[in-house]
Amino acid sequence: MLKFKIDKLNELFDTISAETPLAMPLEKAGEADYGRYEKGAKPALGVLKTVKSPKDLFFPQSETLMKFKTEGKNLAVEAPDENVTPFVLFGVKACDYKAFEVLDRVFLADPVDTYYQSKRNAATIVTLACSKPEESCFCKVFGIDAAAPLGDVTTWMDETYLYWQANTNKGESLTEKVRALAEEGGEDAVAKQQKATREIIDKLPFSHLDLSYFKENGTKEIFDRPEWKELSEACLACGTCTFVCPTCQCFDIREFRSAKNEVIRYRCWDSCMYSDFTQMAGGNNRTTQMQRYRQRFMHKLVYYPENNGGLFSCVGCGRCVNKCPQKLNIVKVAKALGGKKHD
Amino acid sequence: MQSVTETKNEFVPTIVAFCCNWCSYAGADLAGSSRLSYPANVKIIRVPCSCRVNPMFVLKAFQQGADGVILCGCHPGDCHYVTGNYYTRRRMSLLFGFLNYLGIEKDRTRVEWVSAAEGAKFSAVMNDFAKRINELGENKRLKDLRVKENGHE
Amino acid sequence: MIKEALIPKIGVVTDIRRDTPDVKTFRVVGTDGKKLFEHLPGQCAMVSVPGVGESMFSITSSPTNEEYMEFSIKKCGCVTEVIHSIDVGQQITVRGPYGRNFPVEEDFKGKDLLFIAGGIGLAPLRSVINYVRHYRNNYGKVVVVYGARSADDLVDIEEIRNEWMNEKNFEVYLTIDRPQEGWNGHVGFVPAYVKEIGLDPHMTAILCGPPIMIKFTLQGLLELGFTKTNVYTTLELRMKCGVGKCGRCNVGSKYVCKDGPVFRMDEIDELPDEY
Amino acid sequence: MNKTEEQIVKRAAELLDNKEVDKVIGWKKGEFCFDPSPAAFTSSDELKDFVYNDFCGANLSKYLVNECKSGGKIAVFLKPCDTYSFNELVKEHRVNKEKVKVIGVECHGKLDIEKIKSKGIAAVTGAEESGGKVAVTSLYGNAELDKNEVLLDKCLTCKGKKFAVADEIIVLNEMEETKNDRFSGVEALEKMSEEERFAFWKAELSKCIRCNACRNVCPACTCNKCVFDNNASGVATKAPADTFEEQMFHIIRAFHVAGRCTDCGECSRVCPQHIPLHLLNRKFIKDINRLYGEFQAGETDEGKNPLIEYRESDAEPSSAVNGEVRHA
Repeated sequence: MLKFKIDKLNELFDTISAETPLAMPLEKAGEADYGRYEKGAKPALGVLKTVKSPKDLFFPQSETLMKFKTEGKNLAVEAPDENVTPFVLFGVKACDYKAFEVLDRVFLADPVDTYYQSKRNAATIVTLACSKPEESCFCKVFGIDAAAPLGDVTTWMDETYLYWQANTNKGESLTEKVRALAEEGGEDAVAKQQKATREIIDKLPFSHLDLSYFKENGTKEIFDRPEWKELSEACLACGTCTFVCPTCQCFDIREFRSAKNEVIRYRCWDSCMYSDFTQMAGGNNRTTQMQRYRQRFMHKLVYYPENNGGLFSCVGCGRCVNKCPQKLNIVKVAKALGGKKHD
Repeated sequence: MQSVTETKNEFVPTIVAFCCNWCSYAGADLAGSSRLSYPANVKIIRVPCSCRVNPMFVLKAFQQGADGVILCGCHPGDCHYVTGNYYTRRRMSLLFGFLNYLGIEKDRTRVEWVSAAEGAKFSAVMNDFAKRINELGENKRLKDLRVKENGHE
Repeated sequence: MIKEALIPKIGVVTDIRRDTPDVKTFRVVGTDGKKLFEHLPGQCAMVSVPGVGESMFSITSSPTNEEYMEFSIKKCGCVTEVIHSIDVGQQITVRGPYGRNFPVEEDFKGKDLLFIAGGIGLAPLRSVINYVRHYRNNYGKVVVVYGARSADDLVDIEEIRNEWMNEKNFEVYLTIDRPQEGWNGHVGFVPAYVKEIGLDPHMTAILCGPPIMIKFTLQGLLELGFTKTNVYTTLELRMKCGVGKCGRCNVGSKYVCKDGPVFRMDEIDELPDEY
Repeated sequence: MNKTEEQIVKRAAELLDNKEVDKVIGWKKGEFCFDPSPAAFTSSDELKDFVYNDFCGANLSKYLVNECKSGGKIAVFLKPCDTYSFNELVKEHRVNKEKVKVIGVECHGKLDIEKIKSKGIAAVTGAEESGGKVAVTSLYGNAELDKNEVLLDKCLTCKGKKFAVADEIIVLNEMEETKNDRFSGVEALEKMSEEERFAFWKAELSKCIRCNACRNVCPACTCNKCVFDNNASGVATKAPADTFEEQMFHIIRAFHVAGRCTDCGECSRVCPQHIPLHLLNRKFIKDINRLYGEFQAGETDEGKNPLIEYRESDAEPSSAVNGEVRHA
């Protein structure tokens, strides 16, 4: 294990970013989000949760798929170049890292989404263990250990050091580039921090949330529960929960005329909470907010697991718990539906 | 640096002028038939009344690459629909003040009252506005980055 | 690979036929003059004239047609309006084929087949019917019940009259919703007509049409003794990617774009009621 | 249970039991004290989950737009600032006054849990206000914070404790007026150069994720179909493809509510990126006050708003934009 003095971190980031682009949590206009590190940027490693998850590094909120050139009645398609420069993604928390697995199962399933895949392959992921989880965290429910995240490199941070452990070949080669700045050691400090973190996690109010109801009952039984109406009543139909969610992956494909003879076809995040999500010329199969609200949680807790060997499409990051304007969230849903037996 | 200066010299702004059908559009016509010149890069969009201009039109024009937007209507009190331009006056006072508040140069937007008889005024206003926009240079702050340089052509 | 899946092929419209006041059938080939890709009956493709977006349409022509593909498109929204405005020679984008086809080589083989369609619902069935006609000896008796709002709204009526009606062991029943001058055929809604005809419940039924027609026709078929495992239909929901990733065409855990659009009625019963 | 909450629940139970109303709109207990959600209650049994505490910042008036579509009489609990939104909705015929019983409730400023957490306190389990201090309990230890430091932004610039409308009120403790200048933020920006202002808004607005929370929570945004959701409008957008789209969205949204915005501050409260959206709306309010005379939307439920009104003597845009002109 290696360790870097905290006051050497900027040097560490400068070293990495001198060779490969580096994405990490940065503070911008008062909020922390993943962004490209440049000299002078303000790293926000102390922030437990960035507003958005790092999913936009692989699945950007808006991404050009192709361009069309038109000339009279003729058309030509220009596909973008998919060679992505290798980059380092630093500071990913255990829950967000697990979310990549959830996304992989969608985007890397046949037919593979090469837009996603090329960025995914280009990344060397450095995770950062949590040391101060908060009340909205419930990653433990999904078997995630916030004190020991995976990734190409795992790091831990305390007041004096950043501890560094390479896990893969990609991680090793990144380590070689920064080794000169590091010292050896840190196992004891890491073990101590891990123990303290795990103790706190065990005490967190949502850490023992019981999701067995969603595994034991049939789709239709859960779908038809009368509680959905009450649960969704306060929902504003905004897309906050879906856009801050590390596992939400729905997208829309839209077009923009950028010149008289050019059309850009791009995809952008979409939200099942929006009224036009399933709107067709011929009708809409989800006309009420209750249906749309139900869709989101059914997808996370029932449909996705059905298609993916029981894996929930939630990693317990707690962003929706923090950010929902009206304080609705997946925990309230799980408790209301699974907390008591339906008669 | 030299190339920057060169492009600057070549800069021909695109100006969108929303003109009320009853006064200003006729004023533009009169300017034309009186052989009073106004810049060719002023693209006139005829509207039934200046109050037909939704703020969205102004933004759309900037998005698609306009460098300046000017609204021309009948003089207050002379509206074909009696009161339309009074509403325009309030709306555009607020909108243009707001755009400036967001950091958009305040001279990029303008409202002028031009009657059907004021061909000379139309020509003078357009020349003056075009000159000012030329000084301000390209609109970068409200343009959609996806729109091509030749987007307006 | 999705890049290949999302990046469309360029097709050329070589013929446009006006079927009804709001339905046109577009004949499409590749820029090399050949068919764009192979498909199976019931499969769909994403069609677009760039500028307003793509929409999923069923491929109306039979896979046995080796020269071109056809799409019968009803004008009802932004995308279809633009498609309706194009002329012959226009290049369009097509990608596909998507979805599960009708089991023409499996469950349908050797069976008597009953096709029930309403309005533009004939479009997806036409590819199956013509496939069945092409391999006529592999299938038993064929009955087609087809209804539309009026005589003018019957899609592909020429092919029906000139070709289908002349096939052996092939019965075609047409109906329109309201009486109309010059129409000597049956008048009435499809579900009622189905019951009147007196069909053999051992046939395999294939339904396509507006949801309300499907609902009542299915009821009628069950009353006649049909079993749900012998009834097939197609579902239609909003789609964007066509490959099960964009997350909007699901009914329960099934995606209409890849697990459908063809479903057997007993499979639909398993799904939450949200289609 | 605090005294005010007790009184509110008692009154709600009476109204439901007497069948004076069919539904009560209030707040429902969450997992903690700081995450209550708006909720409807139809029987007095359900009221065991009713909560009214320092974290009930949500403005409930917009829910009435939908609730009024179904039959029955509704009682709603509104804080002083929320009553302005209610009046505005009545004025615009979005809410039927006859169907609603407005019960004004006491408010001493609501707390912002995100601000509490931003003080470095994680794993908060409780927070209670008393005497200008907020006692916070957390798994990492307890802390005491100054109430003013953790108030919702909208409460820092409180419009006052007057109920613009109320059929009855439940106020047990006198509500102290807070002194503030709600336009100071706008003025600070006005003093900047164009470049500085553009840089400020670019940084703020580029955080926007187009979640539409600001629009959907806004009591003035009640269009059946928003132009930004309408594919046929040519401006329907879902993602910030580059900065222009957020600018367009926020400019149009602010303009559309200009003259109708009561400055309830919900837009800023719900923004997941903490964009100071109220500074957009307040610019319009400030300019309207300056050019056309003091106006508070929602003060009454009748009359014309400044943008559907005019005077022959109104300022010309050229001078209005320069900020020179004032309403005579």
